[in-house]
Amino acid sequence: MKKLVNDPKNVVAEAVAGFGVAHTDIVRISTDPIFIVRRDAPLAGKVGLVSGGGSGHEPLHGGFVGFGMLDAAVPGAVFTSPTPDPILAATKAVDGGAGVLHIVKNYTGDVLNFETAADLAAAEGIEVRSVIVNDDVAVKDSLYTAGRRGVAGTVLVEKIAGAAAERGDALESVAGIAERVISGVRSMGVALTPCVVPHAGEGSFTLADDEIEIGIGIHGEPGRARIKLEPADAIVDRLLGPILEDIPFAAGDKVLLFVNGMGGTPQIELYIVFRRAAEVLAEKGIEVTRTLVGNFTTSLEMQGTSITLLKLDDELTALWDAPVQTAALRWGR
Amino acid sequence: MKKLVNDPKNVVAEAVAGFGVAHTDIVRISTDPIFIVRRDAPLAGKVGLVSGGGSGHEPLHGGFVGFGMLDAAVPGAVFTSPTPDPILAATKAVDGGAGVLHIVKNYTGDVLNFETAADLAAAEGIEVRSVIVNDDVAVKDSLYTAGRRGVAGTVLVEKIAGAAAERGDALESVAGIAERVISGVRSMGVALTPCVVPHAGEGSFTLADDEIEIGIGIHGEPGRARIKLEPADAIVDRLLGPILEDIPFAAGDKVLLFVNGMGGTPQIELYIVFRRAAEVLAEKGIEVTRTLVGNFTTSLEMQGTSITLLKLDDELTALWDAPVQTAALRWGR
Amino acid sequence: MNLDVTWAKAWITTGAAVMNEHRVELINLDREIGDGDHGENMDRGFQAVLLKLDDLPAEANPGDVFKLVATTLISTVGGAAGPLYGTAFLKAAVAVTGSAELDGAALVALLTAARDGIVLRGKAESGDKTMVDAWTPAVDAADAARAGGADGPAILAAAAAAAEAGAEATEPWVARKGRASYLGERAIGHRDPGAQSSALLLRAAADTAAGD
Amino acid sequence: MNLDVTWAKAWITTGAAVMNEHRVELINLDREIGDGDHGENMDRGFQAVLLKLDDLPAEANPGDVFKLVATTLISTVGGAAGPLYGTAFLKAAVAVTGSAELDGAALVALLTAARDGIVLRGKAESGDKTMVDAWTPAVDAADAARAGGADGPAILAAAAAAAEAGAEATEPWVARKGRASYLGERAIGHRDPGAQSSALLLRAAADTAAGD
Ligand SMILES: Nc1ncnc2c1ncn2[C@@H]1O[C@H](COP(=O)(O)OP(=O)(O)O)[C@@H](O)[C@H]1O
Ligand SMILES: Nc1ncnc2c1ncn2[C@@H]1O[C@H](COP(=O)(O)OP(=O)(O)O)[C@@H](O)[C@H]1O
Ligand SMILES: [Mg+2]
Ligand SMILES: [Mg+2]
Ligand SMILES: [Mg+2]
Ligand SMILES: [Mg+2]
Repeated sequence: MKKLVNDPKNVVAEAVAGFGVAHTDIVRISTDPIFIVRRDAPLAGKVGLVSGGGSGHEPLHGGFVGFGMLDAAVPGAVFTSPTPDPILAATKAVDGGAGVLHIVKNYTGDVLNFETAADLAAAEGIEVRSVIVNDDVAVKDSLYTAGRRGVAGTVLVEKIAGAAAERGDALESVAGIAERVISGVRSMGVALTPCVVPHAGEGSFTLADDEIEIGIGIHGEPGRARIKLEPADAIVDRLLGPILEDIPFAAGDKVLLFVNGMGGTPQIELYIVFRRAAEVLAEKGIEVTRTLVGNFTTSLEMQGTSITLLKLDDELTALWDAPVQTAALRWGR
Repeated sequence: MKKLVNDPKNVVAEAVAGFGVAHTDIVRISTDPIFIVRRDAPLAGKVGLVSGGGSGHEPLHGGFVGFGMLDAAVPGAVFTSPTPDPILAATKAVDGGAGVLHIVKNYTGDVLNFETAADLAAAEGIEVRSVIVNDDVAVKDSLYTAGRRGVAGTVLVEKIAGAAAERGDALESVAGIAERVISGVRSMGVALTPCVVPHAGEGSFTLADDEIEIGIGIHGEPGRARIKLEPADAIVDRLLGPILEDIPFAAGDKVLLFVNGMGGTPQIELYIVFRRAAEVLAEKGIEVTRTLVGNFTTSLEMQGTSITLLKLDDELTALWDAPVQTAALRWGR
Repeated sequence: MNLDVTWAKAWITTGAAVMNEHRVELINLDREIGDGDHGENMDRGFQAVLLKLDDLPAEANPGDVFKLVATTLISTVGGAAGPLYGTAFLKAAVAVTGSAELDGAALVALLTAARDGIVLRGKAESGDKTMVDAWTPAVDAADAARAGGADGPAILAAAAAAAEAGAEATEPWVARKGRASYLGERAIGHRDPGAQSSALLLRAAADTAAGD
Repeated sequence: MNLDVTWAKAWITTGAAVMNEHRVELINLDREIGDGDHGENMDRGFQAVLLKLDDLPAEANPGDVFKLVATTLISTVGGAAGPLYGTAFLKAAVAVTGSAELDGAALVALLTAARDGIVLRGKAESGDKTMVDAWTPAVDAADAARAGGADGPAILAAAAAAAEAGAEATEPWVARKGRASYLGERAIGHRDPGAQSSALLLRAAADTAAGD
């Protein structure tokens, strides 16, 4: 394992500390328990947005704390959901009296720990609503699974719900907007290489030189199928197919097309993927009206990509376009 | 070699096409010859800024085309300087009558090809000035080398000179600002893994599981020394030492601290590096007044980082803070 | 030994040592069908528990030990295992509140409460390839042993053996809960990490009870 | 064969085949002390030249061929090699402008002009571990052969042999120009890729001249 780390046990604490020093204009850091909070939190009368989860997906979630997006992010150990304590502390730190929305990715650990934190916060008189993001079409949502996973679509939920909170929406409304994004967003990913969790020191799985994993999540877990390497365009078609069928997306739809890097893929490859995805959507009469390309929901150094589609309407588009000022996503100010 | 590509020969053309579709609000694309140009170019009376070089360093340079930064970027084949034709075409496309500045990284190929293009542009009546970025302290600037290389510091030159052009400075002034940045910026990098050039299909060098290359450039070329893996803090100290000595940087200086990822390093590691770099600078009484962290000057999927320091004064700080709207760097609009 | 607070502390102390010893094994099981952190999570949690065990007042009961284990695991483990083990120990603590020494009935109540707590939080059924598949056979075996007149240590020995068999039995299954469920058929042939850590923990309970 | 336009085209056609054949070898040399693109660059450039060779008018001279090679390499190779080889062929073309057939003196003038063009653009001196270290020995050997009365093909054979020896001689050196200069002592033991491609190109010139 070759990593730019000191003691693997301190990876998250040191990275969060560095993040705090690098972005003093946007965030403050709590070191015990560890969480990242918007510099000017709590904002009286504004709904607070808290997300979090295991570390290793950066910039998710800390990179999205700031004006127009999250009020706090709670990073757990690498790929391990945070415990309720820091979630509770972050929830209190952002409560401006208008209640707090928890944005939770659909993993057993995240759901359970956020649930406990929400109960504890409620016991302290804070109104908490939770939404569960589950955009990954690689996993069937059925009785026979823990349900679809939350992956890169989470970024879109955080941005759009964050804009709704920033414009002054009440908790119910912000939660409703988040649910609308969740109902309209679908993703699927592929890995070319595994990632190495610092405390594990070994690849999360093993792939031969000519193999790729289709339908991977963001925790270095194996995917649904292992196939031989194919040209980028063929891989894109494999990812887009299940996404398009799922809601389904149809001709005439306006969408946000988001090509996400898993952390170790050169940008040049993400744009090759984007090119093909845009081409397929154009052929199908689906109109790409907004775009996002880059490493936004990663699995450490994994090479690979995921494609996310979100159905847009005028309101969601306006909320997407609204100003945002975070370490990883910024426009309009 | 596992990459999200189709035919390796089409990597740059397809990536640029994808980039164009993804960022129609900011850029236009020329496909023959290939270059990326600001959507609203040429701007009458504004100095045009053109940079370029081999591909594989994304978002450099295409990701920096837009308001307040570059007017055009000319990508060559992967790690291969572009030929004069597209440089000339891009130069013409951005000439608004106030002349054009070429920002060239100091490599024999880039220097020669931009030189030829500048001569040809001059022959067509366009006033061209060139600046050569050479911030890499890993290479000694002496009679016995091709001179220091241009690496991540290039981003800072492009941003600050771009802001000067956007505020309406004349060509001489924009070039002068660029030269001031160049004289005050120093960088040094380390690689944990090599990168794989698509047409080569093999790692650019071979490193054992416990080895790192200190003083690498951004073309997957070997560095000055190969050492055993060390904790992140020790590696940071190795990079910062030669940077601090070079100008030198001294107590009381105000600096921009830029921790750059080589493409395949998880963000969490970049912030661990940032934390230590900020700590060392604080100990030395050097004040970090601006920061930048992320993958901005990459070597494909290489894992590693580079540290860049730029001496700031009030004017350079104001130009750094000025609005910028590009695919990879954006604030203030 | 008597199944009093000394035993409860000995169980947890040995459990912590066992989690540390099997850290890599559990990481590897979880790498195969999960995300590779289970051993790290369990080790982190039990090391944190160890640091707090000595702070317990002298007059503490086994239930106080389990309560401390529960709150510490909840606040240090994270992931799925943290809330699940945390709830298990919380419910177990409630089931034996106030008892200074646990008899066979109390042990069965403890194990049942723990298992029910896991099911309450995680909603897994038997055969879903989770830690429930170690706990439920353990509860059943303990109950049967008690009905057969076994003493405390023997009840725990029966529970541990059943948990081990239960963990092993998960190997050929498809998973329906937790991360392994994402894998479909590909989970076949791999033992569930949480079932394995549960078996290890119950074996520590039996071993310490068997000592003197 | 006569060193006329047919030879010039044959040289370049063979040169293109040779660059294609040695593509990986040149990439590997460049991976060791550069950035691994030299073989790709040369192959791309010469393939582009091939596509244009047939467009030359029937009455073309060798100089016209070299002019076409120059402009095509300049606009397709990129990197350091593009401008350097481009200038070499441009100066070579000028040196033999108008001649339908090249005698020994013209050949020496051609090689000298090419080498001088490279030095003009790249400012490298002999011993800097660049393509100059293939070209300068080639020029010297050609001049000596011509002085010794050799005919065209023999002059080119002498030049090719000297270029090959020159390329090989770069191996033990530290580089002072180009990317290899960044490596300091670590460039020792590796042959300069540009010197090697130069030797291959001159060998193609000699081989085609020797044919009939
Ligand atoms: N719904 C559930 N009910 C019971 N046990 C579960 C459930 N989900 C997961 N588990 C258990 O948790 C174990 C994984 O724990 P761990 O790896 O620490 O957490 P995570 O899955 O969040 O990484 C699984 O092996 C399984 O035994
Ligand atoms: N200043 C120079 N003068 C002469 N030849 C040079 C000079 N710099 C580089 N070269 C030659 O160019 C070769 C490298 O070409 P190539 O790999 O195609 O370009 P790049 O170095 O830009 O990747 C070197 O092997 C060397 O022979
Ligand atoms: Mg986990
Ligand atoms: Mg090159
Ligand atoms: Mg796990
Ligand atoms: Mg090269």
